[in-house]
Formats: sequence, C-alpha cells, structure tokens
Amino acid sequence: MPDVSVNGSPARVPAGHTVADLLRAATGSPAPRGVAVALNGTVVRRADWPTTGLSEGDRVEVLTAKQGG
Amino acid sequence: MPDVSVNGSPARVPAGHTVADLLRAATGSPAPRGVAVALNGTVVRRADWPTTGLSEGDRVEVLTAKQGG
Amino acid sequence: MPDVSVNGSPARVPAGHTVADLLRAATGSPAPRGVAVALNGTVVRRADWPTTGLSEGDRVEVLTAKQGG
Amino acid sequence: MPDVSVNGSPARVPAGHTVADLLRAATGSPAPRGVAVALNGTVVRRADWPTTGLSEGDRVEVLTAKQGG
Amino acid sequence: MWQLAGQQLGSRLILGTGGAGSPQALERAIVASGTELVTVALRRIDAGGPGGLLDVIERCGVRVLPNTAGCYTATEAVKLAHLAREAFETGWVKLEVIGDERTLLPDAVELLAATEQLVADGFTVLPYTNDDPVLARRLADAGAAAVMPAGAPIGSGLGITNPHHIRLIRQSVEVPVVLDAGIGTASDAALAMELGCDAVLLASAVTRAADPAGMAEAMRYAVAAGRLAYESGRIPKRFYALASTVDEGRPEL
Amino acid sequence: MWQLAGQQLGSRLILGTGGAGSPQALERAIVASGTELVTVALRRIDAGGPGGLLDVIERCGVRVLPNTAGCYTATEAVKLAHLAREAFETGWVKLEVIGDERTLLPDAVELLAATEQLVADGFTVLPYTNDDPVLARRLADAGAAAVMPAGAPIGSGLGITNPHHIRLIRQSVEVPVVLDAGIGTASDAALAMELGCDAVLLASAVTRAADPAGMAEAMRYAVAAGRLAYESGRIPKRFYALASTVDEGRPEL
Amino acid sequence: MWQLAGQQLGSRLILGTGGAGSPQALERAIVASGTELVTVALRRIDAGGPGGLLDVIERCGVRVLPNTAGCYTATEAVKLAHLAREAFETGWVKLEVIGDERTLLPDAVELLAATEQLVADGFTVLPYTNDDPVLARRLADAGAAAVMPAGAPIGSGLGITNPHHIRLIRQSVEVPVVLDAGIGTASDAALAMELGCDAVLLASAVTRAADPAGMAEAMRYAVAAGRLAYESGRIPKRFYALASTVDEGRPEL
Amino acid sequence: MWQLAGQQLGSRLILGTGGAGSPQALERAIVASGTELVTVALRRIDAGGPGGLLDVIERCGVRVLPNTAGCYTATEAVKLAHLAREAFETGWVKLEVIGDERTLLPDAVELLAATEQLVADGFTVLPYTNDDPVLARRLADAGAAAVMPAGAPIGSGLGITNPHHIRLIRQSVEVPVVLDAGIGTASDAALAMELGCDAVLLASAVTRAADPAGMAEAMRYAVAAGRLAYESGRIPKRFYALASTVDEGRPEL
Repeated sequence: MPDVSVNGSPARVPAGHTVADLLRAATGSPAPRGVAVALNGTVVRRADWPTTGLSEGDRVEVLTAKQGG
Repeated sequence: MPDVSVNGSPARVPAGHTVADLLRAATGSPAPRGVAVALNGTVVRRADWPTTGLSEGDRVEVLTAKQGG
Repeated sequence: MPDVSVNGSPARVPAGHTVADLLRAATGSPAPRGVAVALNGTVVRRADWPTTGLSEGDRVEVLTAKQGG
Repeated sequence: MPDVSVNGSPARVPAGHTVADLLRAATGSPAPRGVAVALNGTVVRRADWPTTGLSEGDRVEVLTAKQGG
Repeated sequence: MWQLAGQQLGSRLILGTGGAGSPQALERAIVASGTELVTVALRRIDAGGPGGLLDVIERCGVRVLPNTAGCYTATEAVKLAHLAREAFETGWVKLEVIGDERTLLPDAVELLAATEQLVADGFTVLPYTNDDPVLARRLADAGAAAVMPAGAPIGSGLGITNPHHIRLIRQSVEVPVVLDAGIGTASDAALAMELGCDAVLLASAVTRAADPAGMAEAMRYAVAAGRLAYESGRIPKRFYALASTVDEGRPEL
Repeated sequence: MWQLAGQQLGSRLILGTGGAGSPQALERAIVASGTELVTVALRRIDAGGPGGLLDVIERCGVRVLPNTAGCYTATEAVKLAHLAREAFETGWVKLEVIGDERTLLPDAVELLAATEQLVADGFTVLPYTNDDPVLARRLADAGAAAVMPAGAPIGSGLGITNPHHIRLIRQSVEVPVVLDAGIGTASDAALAMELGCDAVLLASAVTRAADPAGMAEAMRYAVAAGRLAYESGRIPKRFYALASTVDEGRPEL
Repeated sequence: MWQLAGQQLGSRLILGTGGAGSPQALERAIVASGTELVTVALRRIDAGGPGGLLDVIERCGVRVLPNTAGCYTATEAVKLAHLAREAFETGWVKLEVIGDERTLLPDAVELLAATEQLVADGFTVLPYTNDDPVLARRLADAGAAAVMPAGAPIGSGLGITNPHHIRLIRQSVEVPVVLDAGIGTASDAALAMELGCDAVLLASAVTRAADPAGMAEAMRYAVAAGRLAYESGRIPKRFYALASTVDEGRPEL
Repeated sequence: MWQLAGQQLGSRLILGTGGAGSPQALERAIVASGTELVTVALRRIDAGGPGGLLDVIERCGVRVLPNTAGCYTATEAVKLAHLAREAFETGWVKLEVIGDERTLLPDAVELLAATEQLVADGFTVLPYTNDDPVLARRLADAGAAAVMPAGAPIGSGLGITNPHHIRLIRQSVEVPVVLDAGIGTASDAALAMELGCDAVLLASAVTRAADPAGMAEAMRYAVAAGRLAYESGRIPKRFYALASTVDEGRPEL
C-alpha cells in the first residue's frame, strides 16, 4: 500500500495500482478523454497508463481542460 | 426673344417661354424627375413651372443630383 | 432714507447718499483702488462716484479683484 | 618583417616592432590618450603596449573616440 | 434599428456619394455598405439631362439625403435646401455651411442661423457641425433632428481627432449624434460608435479607397461592431494585468 | 480564409475561454464570435471528473488550442505542453512563459528557450510574446508557427499600446502575427487587423464584458472589418480637407 | 520676447490666479513662474474691503488681466468688462462667455458678439475660445488682439485634446495664439508651444498642484523649452531608425 | 541632483555626440544642454591621430560614457567595452547589442548575456534596452547600474511610443531609468521625466536639429520642467471642467 501524492494531496493506493487504476477510481474511466497524467513531473503517455505502476512517494498529477485565456 | 442666363451661360429664349419649356428643351421633359429650378435666386415650385414665364435678364439655375459627401 | 440693494443685500441709506458715500462706509475710502461700481447694471465711472446719488430701489454692485483663472 | 593587418589594411612592420612602436608611427606618440588597441580581437592593456610584439599575421585594431549616440 | 427624425433605419451607416470613380463603383459600394441613406449634392444639370445618379440610388433602394455642400452663408444654404426639397421631394437636408475652404469646417454662427431658418421652414435639418458640445446643444435646441459633428476635416482620413468632445456631445443632446467627416478606416468608424454615436456618415473613406466595395463592407461591419461593443459593456481599463486563466489547480511539475 | 500552421481557418478570431461566468455564457460567446479555435488551460482535475469544458467546445465544433498559462520557466512550460499534447491529442500549443506576475508579460529569454525545445519536440508552437520586433524575429527563426504579441497586459483592456511595434513585427516575420492580449473593445480588434495582423486572440474582452455574447459578435465583426479595411487600401491621411462634393456646377443663388 | 497687443512681454506664460490655497502660495507661484501677466476675476467686495489680491500682484510687479468668468451672455460679459476697466484701469480683458456649465466651454455666437462690442468700445479683447479654427479666424477678423483656444475643459488637466486643431488655428490667424485651459502638466505646456502657440495661460495646473511653486517653475521651463524647440527645427519623424553612431570604422573583433 | 552608479550628477540630460555636423556645433550643443555626461563611440583611428573629440569633451568639462554601438552579439560588445575601458579609463559603458539593423532595437538575449559578463568583469553597465519591463528587471537583477529603455527607434524622433511600458519599467526596478532613444522634441523629454524616468539620453534630436544649440537648450529646460512636474504633484485628469474662478460673489448685472 504505497503512499503517493495525487494533485498535491496525500493518498494511499493498493500495491500494484497503475495509473489507469487511479484514473478509474477518480473519473470512472481508465482512459478518460481530455486528461493527461504526469508522474514525478514527467508526462505518462496515454498508451502507458495501464502498465505504469505507482510506487511509494510518487507524485502524480492528473490534469484536464479548464477555462484559460 | 428675351436674353436670359441659364446656369451661368447666356441664352436667348422665345417670347412667352416658360420654365417648363426651358426644361423640355434641355432635358426632353417639361417636368424631369430630380430637378430643381431657381429663378433669380429663388426656387420655383414644380407646380409653377408650366406657368412661370421668363423675362429679359432673368437668371435661371437648373439643378440636379450630383455625387456629394 | 431710500431702500437700495447692495451686492444683493437690502440696505437703507441716508437721503442724498452718493456712491462715494457708500464706498466710504464699506471700505473706509470714497475711492478705493481696484474697485468698480455698477448702478442698476451699468458701470458708474470712477469720476462720477462723488456725484452719483442713490435712489429708492437702486441696485448697487461693488466689485473688486478675486482670484480667477 | 612580419606582415600584419592594421585596422583592416595590410601593413609590413619591422621585426621586433611592438604595439607602442606602431602607435608612435601612427599617432606620433607611443601611448596616445584616448586610444585602445586590440590584438587578434583581444584588448592589449596600455601597460603592455611597449612589450607586446607583433608577429606574422597579427590583426591589430587601433581605436579612438568618435561621435556616437 | 434606430430612428432618425421618426424614420426607422436598419443600418447605422450613411454613405456620401462624393468621390466615387464611376457610377458602377458607387453602386457596388452602396450595396456592399448595407446603407439605407445616401447623400447627394445639387449642381447644375449637364447637357445630357439629370444623369444617372438617381437611377443608381433607386436601383439600390436607398433614401436620398441632399446636402448643401459648397455654401458659405446661411442665406445660400437655405436657398439650396429649398431647391433640394423641390428636386428630391424630401424635407431632409444635410446642412453644410462652410467657414473655411482649407479645412471645410463649418461656420458656427451661419450654421446656427441656417438651422433656425430651415426648421422654421419645416425641414428636417441634419447639420454638419464641428465637435463643439456647446454648438451641438444650440443646434439641437434650435430644432435640428440630429447633430453631425466632424471627427476631422472632410476627406482628411484623420479619424476622430478629439474623442473627448464626441463623448461630451453625446451627453449634451437628446437627438441622434452622427459622426460625419474625417473617418479614414474601419477602426475609426467602430470608435465613433463606441463613443456613443448613433450612426456614422462617410464618403471619401469608401469612395476613394483602392477597393471601394471592399471598404464599404468593412465600414458596414465596423459600424455594427462598434455599436454592439457600445451596448455590450466593455471591460474597464486596468493599469496591470488580470489573468484570464486561473492559477488555482496549477500542477507541480 | 487564412492559414495557421497549415490549417485553413475561416475566422480570424481566436477566443480564449478564461473568465467566462458559466459554461452556458461561454458557449453562447463561442457561437456568437464565429471562432474556429479556442484556448484552454490544463489544470488539476476536480473530484467530479474532466468537467464539461471539452463538451462545450465539441458542441461548438471548434478546435482546441492548449496554453501553458502560469508557467514562469521554460522547463515548466515545456512539461505542460507535453501534457497538453497528451490530453488533447494536438501538437499545437499557445506557449506562455510569464516573467512578471503584475504585468503577466513574457520573459524573453525563457520564451525563446521553450520555443526552441518545443519545436525540436515536434510541436506547433504559437508563442505569446511581447511587442519587441527583434524577439518576434528570433521566435520565428526558432521555428514558431506564428508570433502572438501582446497589445497590452493580459486582461488590461488597454488596447494596442504601441501600434508602431506591431507594424514593425508584421514586417519582421513571415509567419502569421496574432495580436494576443490587451484588447478591450471592438475598435482595438479592428485596429490590430489594420496594422496587418493575421488574427486576434482575446478572452477577457469578451468573457468579462457585461454581455459576453454581444461582445463576441462585436469582435467577430470588428476583426472582419479590420481585415477588409487592410485589404481595401485606405485613403491617405491629409492635414487639410479634401472636398467630397465637387465645386464645379455650383449654382449662383 | 513677444508682443501681445503692442506690449513687449518676456515670459510666454500667463498665470491665472484662481484655485490658489492662500495668498502666500499664490505669490510664491507667481514668482516661481516668471510670468508678467496674471488674470483676476471681478467679484462682490467682502466686508473687509478690496482684499489683498492686488497687493500680491503689485508686489510681484506683474500686470493684471481681468476676466469675465461666469458670464453666459454677451451682454453680461460686456458689462463686466466695462466694470473691470474701471476697477483695474486697463482696457485688456480675457473675454469668457460660457456656454455650458459642465464643460465651461465658450458659446461661439455670444463670444463673437461680445468681441465685436468690446472692440467697438475700445477694449483689447483676448477671447477664451474653443479650438474651432473658423471661430478663431472670425474672432481675429472682429478685432481680437489674440485668440485663446482651450486645449481641454478648464481645470480638467486633460492637456491638448486636439493638437491638429491648434495647428490649424495657428495657421488661420495672424494675431497671437494663447493656449488657454486644459493644461495638466509640463509636457502639455511644451507641446502647446511646439504646435506654434505664442503663449500658454494656465491656472489650476499650478495653483491646484501639490506644490504650486514647484509646478510654476516647471511650467516656466516647459514654456521656454517648447518655444525653443519650435524655433530650433526639430528632426523629422521616421518609421525606422537612423543610427546616431556611424558604422564606418567599426573594428573587427 | 541625482545619482548614477554612485556619481552625483546635476543635470538629468545625457547627450549623445553622434550626428553633429561639426566639432564646433557639438561643443555649442554640449554647453547649451548643461549636460555633465556625453556618449562616444570607439572606432578605428584616422590617419591624423585620435582627433579632437576628446578635446571638445575636455573643454566642456563633462564625463565620457563610451558606447558599444554597432555590436550585434554579446561577444563583440564585451570586447568593445573592454577596449573602451582601456581607451577612456572608465569602467562605465552604455551597452548596446543590436538585434535588427532597421530598427536598431536591442536583442534581449544577447543584451542580458553581455550585461552579466560585463558586470562580472567589474564594469558599470548601462544597458540600452527595449521597453519590456520584464527584461528591464532581469537586467537590473543581473547588476546593471541603470536601465535605459528606448522610447522609439534610435533617431526616429517618434517620442515615447509606449508610455505605459515606461511607467511599468519605473515600477519594476530600483536602479535609475534613463529614457534612451526616440526623443524628437522637448515635450517628449518632459514626458519621459513625468513618467518617472531619472534622466534622458538623446543625440539626434539635438545634433540633427536645424539649430543644435537651440534644441540643446530646449532639452535642458524640458528635462528640468518634466522632473519638477513629476515632483510637484500634478492635478488629476477630470472628464468635466472644474472652474478656476469661483462663482460666489458673481454680480447681478
């Protein structure tokens, strides 16, 4: 049960949890449209979401479109 | 045969000549559309054209629409 | 004892009172520098101040320099 | 007798000629006021003018004040 | 839609016909501009008759607004207005009484006198005036159906040299304010509308452009744009920036 | 029609989505503006999921241009651009690298560095820049697909504070010039186009107006007007007047 | 040195006395300004007598120019001018006939009528006018000794809202042109002189500044600077740069 | 008095020597300007020796500020600065690194690099910069002793094309701000000071005027006027008028 940070907040995820798992929990879909994910500051390609596991101390950013100029 | 001035140029018109006669000679119509007539500096109403005679020394201005700002 | 108006305020002056008398009462001098007088809306020349009497109902304006742009 | 370039023009100088010698020939003084010298693109300090010799192929720039904004 | 002297008008652009290179170019410009009202001058008839200007205007289905261009006195202008009424069967007149041939700016005293006379004679008087708010109010008080201040000298293309005065005029009168003269390009026309003008009158900017029909269309859009902006409540001016993108939710990368 | 990075676009207006009061207001503004391209930011997802912004954009049938708003270094901006490419499946990016939080003006050095990196990474880079013609040319030389100079600070509504520099930028680069930031009202947008810009990008002027949809329509017309005026060859500016009505044929009254 | 109505004057600055916080502050400002001519109003005398304003002016050794501030008709203004002549033993008058209390701009018709009357009465008439070149010429034709156009409304500090009209006025009359009203700061006064004005008249800009004496000195220098610049033949404006340092002789480093 | 890099200076005018028609004209201009600091370029010596420019400067008793005009890279500019230090025995340098030969505007990236290097080499660096507030702050952060933004391209005489940016620069840095380049006439220089600049640097405006000494004196007064105005607290701008003459006590006539 690694401790990670998701969008700046601490979270505990099951061992073996992937990015896709995280997204499913957060949005209902393992590959939501209009979403990007950074793991420790680096983009994780959409294709790699199902296979990218989360480890202790990982910083995950899950981003989507907001109004902007 | 009075001597008159039409639009600044001297002209001789038959005795008894009216404004309407003058217009017919100049434009083909005794009451052309879009035309106004001044006799000695004063407007002659359209209705009075057939009955307004020209006298020696009269200054007639026959005016129509030109491009203007 | 005619009733007059001086600068918009009612005043009663002695009979025979002149503009010069009025000025002496108001300013201490019968011919103060930098002052002009209007009687019923018309200027009274400085030279005429001693001889211009006030009558019932006269409107007197006594003016001087004020700051102005 | 090395061949050098002085301010972009070819020049032949005596063997052992120094920057100071060059300046004397050019300006009448071995250390003229308001003058700077670059040898092959690098400034030569004033103190080093008498001891800096010129070699074959050297590019010398002798500069002074001109009107400038 | 706006009202000028009781007439409903869809377009807020009034087009002067002067300066056009040919009747064809003029017709294309009138159509492209979307205008419903065009000015004409009254001049001596040519040998060939009344000429085709009225035909062009009729084909375009627009109204005629005669002007008194070239008059330097109230007396002249009043006479010319009466002649125009006779020629075009309209009591509307764009009243010009010029005071100076270099600037073609109006003469305030003569303009006011002519306005008073023509109002008394039953005309719908639309005076071409300068940008003096006091004169504008006096013209309106005298019965002018609108006031039409110059943004800059006729044909100069300098735009609106004193926007502050145009704003003051807008506040000084109840009647429509028509920016007349000086417009050079589309942003000038849009600005006029943003200052609160009800309409724009222009001629040279279109007729003397390299492509009159193209510029006429530009002016059509510019007037619409300026009016919409005026009505839509623009943002205030700020010295510093105000972010359009919120900072909240910015990731740590 | 114009081309931006090989794409045909009908509208020369790019709309920023920031500042809108509600998705409904935004949608009405997008439709009224006629735009085909809107900017969006990338921010942390809310509890409820991706939210409806992309739905709005999809309904409007317009393209998405992600920005890197809020980044102060090239490194940050480059990372955010990569994330945006992943999220929106587009290689286009409005590159913002801010140098000062009060003015939100870009940092020239960081902006150029980020442009170079993103071009190398295969992006279509549209940098938000200041109005320096030299920097504009260096951005273009570095491979930017357009340059997008600020007319004034973001959200300030000050318009184009230095039209001379915008003209110089237009002459300095071959790529499209998009006036980005500072627009307050319709005449500002028309002026931008008259200075030779290929398009205008604005957000606050529309989204924060009292009536966003009305102002969006105003901007649509303003951009069209300014472009038409630019193409139609405006009249020269003259110190004196030039009569639009000929004097010839003036009657003696 | 310049001439106004036959009088030699060294200073091209005319100072209005209105708005000063105290006689002391006024006196310091008059001295610091270097002016030789100050305006005063005529108002009802207070209980205490004529008051010290004339004493201040006398101590400063400057001439008095009475105004007709507050008059709305030619009749009133003419009467007040006659009273001023009697009070101050001068035939000079700054003629003000106001047309609107919000803008305090003059009424063209009344102003011209009053000018004609006062010239007939032997006055040296210096009318405060608007920036209409046609009215300026008519005032000069009527015998005004100078024309004094407003740059902007009195006390507004907006500067010269229409430099083009000031230039046109300078060309329209032979008499001196004095920029009167609207000046806010030193560069406004310098600009007035660069436009060809012979002098500047201002009050509020000095008397209501935080430091009136400091601003008076600023205006003294500004007027001198602007006149010198006008006489010294400024460089033309160029779209591009022109190097001030020659390229010739640049080293290869 | 003000301080530049620890030096007290009485005059806030820095004069460029480029463009003068003759040494005599230059000398008269230097004297008339009241400056205490003049710029010079470094160029290849002529056959006849160092020439008389330094003699002129010495006779005038003013300090020398060498520039790096004509350099397009940081490397070149750094070398030239070192040569200038050797020639003129001063560590002060007006740092120019040009980015474009048409506008002669600086290259932001190269300018910052050169500033960093020269500061490290112990110079007192006075960079000629553009009007970007962000770059100004970065130059100051890098150790520049002042920032010297262009008002407009060198020699263009366009004045201050973006006063808003000059104000922003004044707020962005602690070091002195010297308006450098673009000044055309006296009111431009006064405006620069009113915007908060500590000094003005100009060459062409004086040296290429019809009467250089007259224009130099104009600039002397203009800079003094603008500074005094800045310090004296100008009146606010108002939309309407504010009477300078009180209404109270107005007579009934």
